[in-house]
Amino acid sequence: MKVKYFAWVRERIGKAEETVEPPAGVRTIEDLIAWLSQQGETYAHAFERPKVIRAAIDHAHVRPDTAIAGAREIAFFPPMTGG
Amino acid sequence: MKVKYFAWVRERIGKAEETVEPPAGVRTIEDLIAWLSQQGETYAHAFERPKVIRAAIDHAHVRPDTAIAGAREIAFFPPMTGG
Amino acid sequence: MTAIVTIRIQEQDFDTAREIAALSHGRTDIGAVVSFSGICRGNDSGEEIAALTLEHYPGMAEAEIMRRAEQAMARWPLSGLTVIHRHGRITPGQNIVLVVTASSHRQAAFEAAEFLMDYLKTSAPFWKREESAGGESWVEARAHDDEAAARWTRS
Amino acid sequence: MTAIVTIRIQEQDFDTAREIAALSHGRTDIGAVVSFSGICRGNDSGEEIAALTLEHYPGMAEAEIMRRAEQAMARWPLSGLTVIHRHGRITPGQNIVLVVTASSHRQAAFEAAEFLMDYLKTSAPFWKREESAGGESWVEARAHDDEAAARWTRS
Repeated sequence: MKVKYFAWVRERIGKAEETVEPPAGVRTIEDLIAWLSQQGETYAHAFERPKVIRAAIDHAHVRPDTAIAGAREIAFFPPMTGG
Repeated sequence: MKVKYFAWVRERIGKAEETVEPPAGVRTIEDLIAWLSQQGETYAHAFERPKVIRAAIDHAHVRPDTAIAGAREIAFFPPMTGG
Repeated sequence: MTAIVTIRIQEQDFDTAREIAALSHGRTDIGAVVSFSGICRGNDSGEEIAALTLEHYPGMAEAEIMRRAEQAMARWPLSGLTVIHRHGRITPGQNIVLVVTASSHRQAAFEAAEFLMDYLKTSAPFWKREESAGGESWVEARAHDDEAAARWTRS
Repeated sequence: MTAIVTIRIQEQDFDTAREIAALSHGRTDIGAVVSFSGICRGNDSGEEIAALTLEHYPGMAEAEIMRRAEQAMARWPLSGLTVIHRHGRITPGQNIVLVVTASSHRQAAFEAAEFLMDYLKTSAPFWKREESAGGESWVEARAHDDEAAARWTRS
Protein backbone atom coordinates (compact mmCIF):
# COMPACT_ATOMS: atom_id res chain seq x y z
CA MET A 1 0.00 0.00 0.00
CA LYS A 2 1.06 3.57 -0.60
CA VAL A 3 1.89 5.66 2.47
CA LYS A 4 2.25 9.46 2.43
CA TYR A 5 3.78 11.76 5.02
CA PHE A 6 3.24 15.49 5.51
CA ALA A 7 4.80 18.43 7.38
CA TRP A 8 7.21 17.42 10.16
CA VAL A 9 6.30 13.74 9.84
CA ARG A 10 7.56 13.96 6.23
CA GLU A 11 10.67 15.90 7.28
CA ARG A 12 11.60 13.48 10.04
CA ILE A 13 11.15 10.38 7.88
CA GLY A 14 12.92 12.11 5.01
CA LYS A 15 10.48 11.12 2.30
CA ALA A 16 7.06 12.23 1.14
CA GLU A 17 5.74 8.82 0.14
CA GLU A 18 6.65 5.19 -0.21
CA THR A 19 5.09 1.79 -0.79
CA VAL A 20 5.13 -0.51 2.23
CA GLU A 21 4.18 -4.14 2.78
CA PRO A 22 3.46 -4.64 6.46
CA PRO A 23 3.03 -8.20 7.78
CA ALA A 24 -0.44 -9.70 8.18
CA GLY A 25 -0.67 -8.89 11.89
CA VAL A 26 -0.73 -5.15 11.12
CA ARG A 27 -4.45 -4.57 10.92
CA THR A 28 -5.21 -1.04 12.10
CA ILE A 29 -3.80 2.47 11.79
CA GLU A 30 -2.22 2.17 15.25
CA ASP A 31 -0.71 -1.20 14.32
CA LEU A 32 0.78 0.42 11.23
CA ILE A 33 2.22 3.30 13.26
CA ALA A 34 3.80 0.81 15.69
CA TRP A 35 5.23 -1.22 12.82
CA LEU A 36 6.56 1.85 10.95
CA SER A 37 8.20 3.07 14.20
CA GLN A 38 10.41 -0.02 14.07
CA GLN A 39 11.63 0.66 10.52
CA GLY A 40 14.54 2.83 11.63
CA GLU A 41 15.54 5.85 13.67
CA THR A 42 13.89 8.39 11.38
CA TYR A 43 10.56 6.56 11.70
CA ALA A 44 10.96 6.17 15.45
CA HIS A 45 11.53 9.93 15.69
CA ALA A 46 8.54 10.79 13.46
CA PHE A 47 6.18 8.58 15.45
CA GLU A 48 7.66 9.11 18.93
CA ARG A 49 4.38 10.63 20.16
CA PRO A 50 1.77 8.45 18.41
CA LYS A 51 -1.11 10.38 20.02
CA VAL A 52 -0.36 13.57 18.11
CA ILE A 53 -0.19 11.77 14.75
CA ARG A 54 -3.31 12.11 12.56
CA ALA A 55 -4.13 9.63 9.81
CA ALA A 56 -6.22 9.47 6.67
CA ILE A 57 -7.24 6.53 4.51
CA ASP A 58 -8.05 7.33 0.89
CA HIS A 59 -8.41 11.08 1.61
CA ALA A 60 -10.65 10.79 4.67
CA HIS A 61 -9.71 11.25 8.34
CA VAL A 62 -9.70 8.01 10.34
CA ARG A 63 -9.23 7.03 13.98
CA PRO A 64 -6.27 4.96 15.23
CA ASP A 65 -8.42 1.81 15.54
CA THR A 66 -9.60 1.92 11.91
CA ALA A 67 -8.78 -1.20 9.87
CA ILE A 68 -6.37 -0.64 6.98
CA ALA A 69 -7.55 -3.57 4.86
CA GLY A 70 -8.37 -2.43 1.34
CA ALA A 71 -6.74 0.98 1.71
CA ARG A 72 -5.12 2.36 -1.43
CA GLU A 73 -3.42 5.33 0.21
CA ILE A 74 -2.72 5.96 3.87
CA ALA A 75 -1.37 9.31 5.10
CA PHE A 76 0.22 10.37 8.39
CA PHE A 77 0.60 13.97 9.47
CA PRO A 78 0.60 16.35 12.47
CA PRO A 79 -2.54 18.20 13.62
CA MET A 80 -3.63 20.55 10.87
CA THR A 81 -2.91 24.27 10.97
CA GLY A 82 -4.58 25.67 7.87
CA GLY A 83 -7.20 28.36 7.56
CA MET B 1 -39.41 72.06 21.08
CA LYS B 2 -38.96 70.49 17.67
CA VAL B 3 -40.72 67.18 17.04
CA LYS B 4 -39.95 64.88 14.10
CA TYR B 5 -41.96 61.96 12.73
CA PHE B 6 -40.79 59.07 10.56
CA ALA B 7 -42.24 56.28 8.41
CA TRP B 8 -45.94 55.59 9.03
CA VAL B 9 -46.05 57.93 12.02
CA ARG B 10 -45.03 60.73 9.63
CA GLU B 11 -47.52 59.59 6.99
CA ARG B 12 -50.44 59.41 9.42
CA ILE B 13 -49.74 62.82 10.95
CA GLY B 14 -49.10 64.27 7.49
CA LYS B 15 -45.94 66.17 8.36
CA ALA B 16 -42.28 65.35 8.93
CA GLU B 17 -41.63 67.88 11.67
CA GLU B 18 -43.15 70.71 13.63
CA THR B 19 -42.53 72.87 16.67
CA VAL B 20 -44.83 72.18 19.61
CA GLU B 21 -45.36 73.88 22.97
CA PRO B 22 -46.95 71.35 25.32
CA PRO B 23 -48.29 72.59 28.67
CA ALA B 24 -46.18 72.31 31.83
CA GLY B 25 -47.80 69.06 32.97
CA VAL B 26 -46.33 67.21 29.98
CA ARG B 27 -43.11 65.95 31.52
CA THR B 28 -42.20 62.62 29.90
CA ILE B 29 -42.21 61.00 26.49
CA GLU B 30 -45.43 59.15 27.33
CA ASP B 31 -47.03 62.39 28.52
CA LEU B 32 -46.06 63.97 25.21
CA ILE B 33 -47.55 61.07 23.23
CA ALA B 34 -50.80 61.35 25.20
CA TRP B 35 -50.92 65.13 24.65
CA LEU B 36 -50.11 64.84 20.91
CA SER B 37 -52.86 62.18 20.54
CA GLN B 38 -55.36 64.88 21.48
CA GLN B 39 -54.21 67.32 18.79
CA GLY B 40 -56.54 65.92 16.13
CA GLU B 41 -57.61 62.78 14.32
CA THR B 42 -54.37 62.36 12.40
CA TYR B 43 -52.41 62.40 15.67
CA ALA B 44 -54.86 60.06 17.36
CA HIS B 45 -54.42 57.64 14.45
CA ALA B 46 -50.62 57.86 14.49
CA PHE B 47 -50.43 57.20 18.24
CA GLU B 48 -53.36 54.78 18.55
CA ARG B 49 -51.04 52.02 19.78
CA PRO B 50 -48.59 53.94 22.01
CA LYS B 51 -46.67 50.77 22.89
CA VAL B 52 -45.34 50.29 19.38
CA ILE B 53 -44.13 53.89 19.11
CA ARG B 54 -40.40 54.39 19.61
CA ALA B 55 -38.91 57.71 20.66
CA ALA B 56 -35.59 59.50 20.55
CA ILE B 57 -34.39 62.65 22.28
CA ASP B 58 -31.55 64.49 20.57
CA HIS B 59 -30.65 61.49 18.40
CA ALA B 60 -30.63 58.86 21.16
CA HIS B 61 -33.26 56.21 21.89
CA VAL B 62 -35.23 56.85 25.09
CA ARG B 63 -37.88 55.00 27.12
CA PRO B 64 -41.45 56.25 27.53
CA ASP B 65 -40.78 57.45 31.08
CA THR B 66 -37.83 59.66 30.09
CA ALA B 67 -38.21 63.34 31.00
CA ILE B 68 -38.36 65.69 28.05
CA ALA B 69 -37.08 68.77 29.88
CA GLY B 70 -34.18 70.36 27.99
CA ALA B 71 -34.76 68.34 24.80
CA ARG B 72 -33.95 70.16 21.57
CA GLU B 73 -35.38 67.55 19.22
CA ILE B 74 -37.77 64.71 19.94
CA ALA B 75 -38.60 62.06 17.34
CA PHE B 76 -41.37 59.47 17.14
CA PHE B 77 -41.28 56.47 14.81
CA PRO B 78 -42.27 52.80 14.40
CA PRO B 79 -39.92 49.93 15.28
CA MET B 80 -36.89 50.10 13.00
CA THR B 81 -36.52 47.84 9.97
CA GLY B 82 -33.12 48.73 8.53
CA GLY B 83 -30.12 46.52 7.88
CA MET C 1 -4.19 49.59 18.76
CA THR C 2 -5.20 52.09 16.10
CA ALA C 3 -8.65 51.41 14.75
CA ILE C 4 -10.13 52.84 11.59
CA VAL C 5 -13.85 53.50 11.95
CA THR C 6 -15.88 54.50 8.89
CA ILE C 7 -19.62 55.10 8.99
CA ARG C 8 -21.48 56.31 5.93
CA ILE C 9 -25.17 56.80 5.23
CA GLN C 10 -25.58 57.32 1.52
CA GLU C 11 -27.95 57.01 -1.40
CA GLN C 12 -25.40 55.69 -3.90
CA ASP C 13 -24.13 52.13 -4.06
CA PHE C 14 -20.88 51.03 -2.42
CA ASP C 15 -17.96 48.92 -3.57
CA THR C 16 -17.50 46.01 -1.16
CA ALA C 17 -14.03 45.19 -2.48
CA ARG C 18 -12.81 48.76 -2.01
CA GLU C 19 -14.11 48.84 1.56
CA ILE C 20 -12.44 45.54 2.43
CA ALA C 21 -9.19 46.75 0.88
CA ALA C 22 -9.40 50.06 2.76
CA LEU C 23 -9.40 48.22 6.08
CA SER C 24 -6.64 45.75 5.31
CA HIS C 25 -4.37 47.15 2.59
CA GLY C 26 -0.76 47.59 3.56
CA ARG C 27 -1.28 46.30 7.09
CA THR C 28 0.35 43.21 8.55
CA ASP C 29 -1.42 43.17 11.92
CA ILE C 30 -4.77 41.99 10.53
CA GLY C 31 -5.42 38.27 10.38
CA ALA C 32 -9.14 38.29 9.62
CA VAL C 33 -11.54 40.45 7.65
CA VAL C 34 -15.26 39.66 7.70
CA SER C 35 -17.70 41.39 5.40
CA PHE C 36 -21.48 41.24 5.43
CA SER C 37 -23.45 42.53 2.45
CA GLY C 38 -27.19 42.87 2.83
CA ILE C 39 -28.91 42.68 -0.53
CA CYS C 40 -32.48 43.56 -1.56
CA ARG C 41 -34.41 40.36 -2.28
CA GLY C 42 -37.04 40.08 -4.98
CA ASN C 43 -39.32 38.06 -2.78
CA ASP C 44 -40.47 38.46 0.81
CA SER C 45 -42.39 35.52 2.27
CA GLY C 46 -43.69 34.56 -1.15
CA GLU C 47 -44.62 38.03 -2.34
CA GLU C 48 -42.78 39.54 -5.30
CA ILE C 49 -41.06 42.81 -4.39
CA ALA C 50 -40.53 45.45 -7.08
CA ALA C 51 -38.40 47.70 -4.88
CA LEU C 52 -37.69 48.90 -1.36
CA THR C 53 -37.54 52.52 -0.29
CA LEU C 54 -35.45 53.16 2.80
CA GLU C 55 -36.31 56.17 4.93
CA HIS C 56 -33.87 57.20 7.64
CA TYR C 57 -33.39 59.77 10.39
CA PRO C 58 -30.40 61.87 9.29
CA GLY C 59 -28.11 62.70 12.17
CA MET C 60 -29.49 60.04 14.48
CA ALA C 61 -28.64 57.23 12.04
CA GLU C 62 -24.96 58.19 12.10
CA ALA C 63 -25.01 58.77 15.88
CA GLU C 64 -26.69 55.47 16.66
CA ILE C 65 -24.37 53.45 14.42
CA MET C 66 -21.37 55.23 15.96
CA ARG C 67 -22.58 54.25 19.46
CA ARG C 68 -22.80 50.59 18.35
CA ALA C 69 -19.42 50.83 16.65
CA GLU C 70 -17.91 52.12 19.91
CA GLN C 71 -19.51 49.24 21.81
CA ALA C 72 -18.04 46.79 19.30
CA MET C 73 -14.59 48.38 19.59
CA ALA C 74 -14.76 48.14 23.38
CA ARG C 75 -15.87 44.52 23.29
CA TRP C 76 -13.61 43.01 20.60
CA PRO C 77 -9.99 43.73 19.61
CA LEU C 78 -10.76 45.29 16.24
CA SER C 79 -8.29 47.07 14.03
CA GLY C 80 -11.00 48.49 11.79
CA LEU C 81 -14.72 48.64 11.24
CA THR C 82 -16.81 50.00 8.37
CA VAL C 83 -20.57 50.38 8.22
CA ILE C 84 -22.31 51.72 5.12
CA HIS C 85 -26.10 51.91 4.97
CA ARG C 86 -27.95 53.11 1.90
CA HIS C 87 -31.23 55.01 1.82
CA GLY C 88 -33.66 55.80 -0.99
CA ARG C 89 -35.11 53.42 -3.55
CA ILE C 90 -33.34 50.07 -3.96
CA THR C 91 -34.34 47.32 -6.40
CA PRO C 92 -33.89 43.53 -6.02
CA GLY C 93 -30.28 42.41 -6.33
CA GLN C 94 -28.91 45.79 -5.21
CA ASN C 95 -26.90 46.36 -2.05
CA ILE C 96 -28.58 47.77 1.07
CA VAL C 97 -25.97 47.58 3.79
CA LEU C 98 -22.32 46.67 4.30
CA VAL C 99 -20.46 45.83 7.48
CA VAL C 100 -16.73 45.08 7.38
CA THR C 101 -14.70 44.19 10.46
CA ALA C 102 -10.96 43.59 10.69
CA SER C 103 -9.09 42.02 13.57
CA SER C 104 -6.05 39.98 14.35
CA HIS C 105 -8.42 37.12 15.26
CA ARG C 106 -11.23 35.56 13.29
CA GLN C 107 -13.66 35.10 16.16
CA ALA C 108 -13.54 38.80 17.00
CA ALA C 109 -14.13 39.79 13.38
CA PHE C 110 -17.09 37.41 13.03
CA GLU C 111 -18.73 38.33 16.32
CA ALA C 112 -18.34 42.07 15.85
CA ALA C 113 -19.87 41.89 12.36
CA GLU C 114 -22.86 39.90 13.66
CA PHE C 115 -23.28 42.27 16.60
CA LEU C 116 -23.30 45.30 14.30
CA MET C 117 -25.76 43.70 11.87
CA ASP C 118 -28.12 42.68 14.68
CA TYR C 119 -28.20 46.25 15.99
CA LEU C 120 -28.49 47.79 12.54
CA LYS C 121 -31.68 45.75 12.15
CA THR C 122 -33.19 46.76 15.47
CA SER C 123 -31.80 50.10 16.59
CA ALA C 124 -30.53 52.09 13.62
CA PRO C 125 -33.31 54.51 12.57
CA PHE C 126 -34.14 53.14 9.12
CA TRP C 127 -37.53 52.06 7.84
CA LYS C 128 -38.23 49.93 4.78
CA ARG C 129 -41.22 50.45 2.53
CA GLU C 130 -41.98 47.68 0.03
CA GLU C 131 -43.41 48.11 -3.44
CA SER C 132 -45.24 45.05 -4.72
CA ALA C 133 -48.10 44.27 -7.08
CA GLY C 134 -50.46 44.82 -4.14
CA GLY C 135 -49.25 48.38 -3.59
CA GLU C 136 -46.87 49.91 -1.08
CA SER C 137 -46.53 49.02 2.59
CA TRP C 138 -44.14 49.51 5.48
CA VAL C 139 -42.16 46.41 6.41
CA GLU C 140 -43.05 45.18 9.91
CA ALA C 141 -40.33 44.72 12.49
CA ARG C 142 -39.74 41.07 13.32
CA ALA C 143 -39.53 39.64 16.83
CA HIS C 144 -36.77 37.39 15.53
CA ASP C 145 -34.53 40.40 14.94
CA ASP C 146 -35.09 41.71 18.47
CA GLU C 147 -34.12 38.29 19.84
CA ALA C 148 -30.98 38.28 17.71
CA ALA C 149 -29.95 41.65 19.13
CA ALA C 150 -30.84 40.64 22.70
CA ARG C 151 -28.32 37.78 22.74
CA TRP C 152 -25.48 40.32 23.01
CA THR C 153 -26.72 41.52 26.39
CA ARG C 154 -27.19 38.10 27.94
CA SER C 155 -23.62 36.91 28.30
CA MET D 1 -32.79 25.67 -4.15
CA THR D 2 -29.88 25.68 -6.57
CA ALA D 3 -26.60 26.16 -4.77
CA ILE D 4 -23.31 27.11 -6.33
CA VAL D 5 -20.37 25.42 -4.62
CA THR D 6 -16.83 26.42 -5.54
CA ILE D 7 -13.76 24.95 -3.88
CA ARG D 8 -10.28 25.86 -5.04
CA ILE D 9 -6.84 25.01 -3.69
CA GLN D 10 -4.36 27.23 -5.46
CA GLU D 11 -0.98 28.88 -5.20
CA GLN D 12 -2.00 32.22 -6.73
CA ASP D 13 -3.88 34.97 -4.94
CA PHE D 14 -7.66 35.38 -5.23
CA ASP D 15 -9.91 38.36 -5.80
CA THR D 16 -12.38 38.61 -2.91
CA ALA D 17 -14.63 41.04 -4.80
CA ARG D 18 -14.88 38.76 -7.82
CA GLU D 19 -15.78 35.78 -5.63
CA ILE D 20 -18.49 37.74 -3.78
CA ALA D 21 -19.88 38.96 -7.11
CA ALA D 22 -19.83 35.43 -8.57
CA LEU D 23 -22.15 34.23 -5.80
CA SER D 24 -24.59 37.12 -5.88
CA HIS D 25 -24.50 38.79 -9.30
CA GLY D 26 -27.78 38.78 -11.17
CA ARG D 27 -29.66 36.94 -8.42
CA THR D 28 -32.58 38.32 -6.46
CA ASP D 29 -33.02 35.45 -4.01
CA ILE D 30 -29.95 36.29 -1.94
CA GLY D 31 -30.35 38.60 1.03
CA ALA D 32 -27.00 38.12 2.72
CA VAL D 33 -23.43 37.50 1.63
CA VAL D 34 -20.74 36.95 4.25
CA SER D 35 -17.07 36.82 3.34
CA PHE D 36 -14.14 35.86 5.52
CA SER D 37 -10.60 36.63 4.40
CA GLY D 38 -7.77 35.11 6.37
CA ILE D 39 -4.61 37.17 5.98
CA CYS D 40 -0.99 36.39 6.86
CA ARG D 41 0.05 38.43 9.90
CA GLY D 42 3.55 39.82 10.37
CA ASN D 43 3.60 38.90 14.01
CA ASP D 44 2.65 35.76 15.91
CA SER D 45 2.56 36.08 19.70
CA GLY D 46 5.20 38.78 19.62
CA GLU D 47 7.55 37.15 17.14
CA GLU D 48 8.12 38.81 13.74
CA ILE D 49 7.16 36.54 10.85
CA ALA D 50 8.94 36.93 7.49
CA ALA D 51 6.66 34.49 5.67
CA LEU D 52 4.51 31.39 5.96
CA THR D 53 4.78 28.36 3.74
CA LEU D 54 1.63 26.28 3.48
CA GLU D 55 1.98 22.60 2.70
CA HIS D 56 -1.15 20.66 1.80
CA TYR D 57 -2.32 17.18 0.87
CA PRO D 58 -3.52 17.43 -2.73
CA GLY D 59 -6.69 15.47 -3.34
CA MET D 60 -7.58 15.13 0.32
CA ALA D 61 -7.70 18.92 0.81
CA GLU D 62 -10.39 19.26 -1.86
CA ALA D 63 -12.26 16.17 -0.63
CA GLU D 64 -12.25 17.27 3.01
CA ILE D 65 -13.42 20.81 2.22
CA MET D 66 -16.16 19.38 -0.03
CA ARG D 67 -17.37 17.18 2.84
CA ARG D 68 -17.58 20.24 5.11
CA ALA D 69 -19.28 22.22 2.37
CA GLU D 70 -21.90 19.48 2.02
CA GLN D 71 -22.46 19.53 5.79
CA ALA D 72 -22.92 23.28 5.65
CA MET D 73 -25.38 23.01 2.75
CA ALA D 74 -27.38 20.40 4.66
CA ARG D 75 -27.44 22.48 7.82
CA TRP D 76 -28.17 25.97 6.50
CA PRO D 77 -30.30 27.23 3.60
CA LEU D 78 -27.42 28.44 1.44
CA SER D 79 -27.68 29.56 -2.15
CA GLY D 80 -23.93 29.53 -2.65
CA LEU D 81 -20.65 28.80 -0.96
CA THR D 82 -17.06 29.42 -2.03
CA VAL D 83 -13.87 28.26 -0.32
CA ILE D 84 -10.44 29.14 -1.67
CA HIS D 85 -7.30 28.10 0.21
CA ARG D 86 -3.85 29.03 -0.97
CA HIS D 87 -0.68 26.97 -0.59
CA GLY D 88 2.98 27.81 -1.04
CA ARG D 89 4.88 30.79 0.36
CA ILE D 90 2.80 33.70 1.62
CA THR D 91 4.16 36.93 3.08
CA PRO D 92 2.56 39.20 5.72
CA GLY D 93 -0.43 41.13 4.43
CA GLN D 94 -1.20 38.55 1.73
CA ASN D 95 -4.37 36.46 1.59
CA ILE D 96 -4.35 32.86 2.84
CA VAL D 97 -7.95 31.76 2.74
CA LEU D 98 -11.37 32.97 1.61
CA VAL D 99 -14.82 31.74 2.57
CA VAL D 100 -17.92 33.31 1.02
CA THR D 101 -21.45 32.21 1.89
CA ALA D 102 -24.70 33.46 0.38
CA SER D 103 -28.18 32.91 1.72
CA SER D 104 -31.59 34.49 1.85
CA HIS D 105 -30.99 35.01 5.59
CA ARG D 106 -28.11 36.65 7.40
CA GLN D 107 -27.87 34.21 10.30
CA ALA D 108 -27.42 31.28 7.92
CA ALA D 109 -24.70 33.08 5.98
CA PHE D 110 -22.82 34.06 9.17
CA GLU D 111 -23.07 30.66 10.83
CA ALA D 112 -22.09 28.70 7.72
CA ALA D 113 -19.03 30.92 7.18
CA GLU D 114 -17.93 30.43 10.80
CA PHE D 115 -18.55 26.69 10.60
CA LEU D 116 -16.44 26.40 7.44
CA MET D 117 -13.60 28.49 8.89
CA ASP D 118 -13.55 26.49 12.13
CA TYR D 119 -13.22 23.25 10.17
CA LEU D 120 -10.68 24.65 7.73
CA LYS D 121 -8.51 25.37 10.78
CA THR D 122 -8.86 21.92 12.32
CA SER D 123 -9.64 19.36 9.63
CA ALA D 124 -8.47 20.57 6.22
CA PRO D 125 -5.03 19.02 5.56
CA PHE D 126 -2.86 22.13 5.50
CA TRP D 127 0.22 22.83 7.59
CA LYS D 128 1.86 26.18 8.18
CA ARG D 129 5.60 26.64 8.45
CA GLU D 130 6.80 30.00 9.77
CA GLU D 131 9.95 31.83 8.75
CA SER D 132 11.25 34.20 11.40
CA ALA D 133 14.59 35.63 12.51
CA GLY D 134 15.01 32.51 14.66
CA GLY D 135 14.73 30.19 11.67
CA GLU D 136 11.88 28.06 10.38
CA SER D 137 9.39 26.08 12.40
CA TRP D 138 6.03 24.33 12.01
CA VAL D 139 3.11 26.20 13.55
CA GLU D 140 1.58 24.26 16.44
CA ALA D 141 -2.14 23.44 16.40
CA ARG D 142 -4.06 25.34 19.05
CA ALA D 143 -6.53 23.79 21.48
CA HIS D 144 -8.62 26.93 21.02
CA ASP D 145 -9.22 26.03 17.38
CA ASP D 146 -10.37 22.49 18.27
CA GLU D 147 -12.80 23.97 20.78
CA ALA D 148 -14.16 26.37 18.16
CA ALA D 149 -14.82 23.46 15.79
CA ALA D 150 -16.33 21.31 18.54
CA ARG D 151 -19.14 23.81 19.22
CA TRP D 152 -20.84 22.76 15.96
CA THR D 153 -21.37 19.22 17.23
CA ARG D 154 -22.78 20.16 20.62
CA SER D 155 -26.14 21.60 19.69
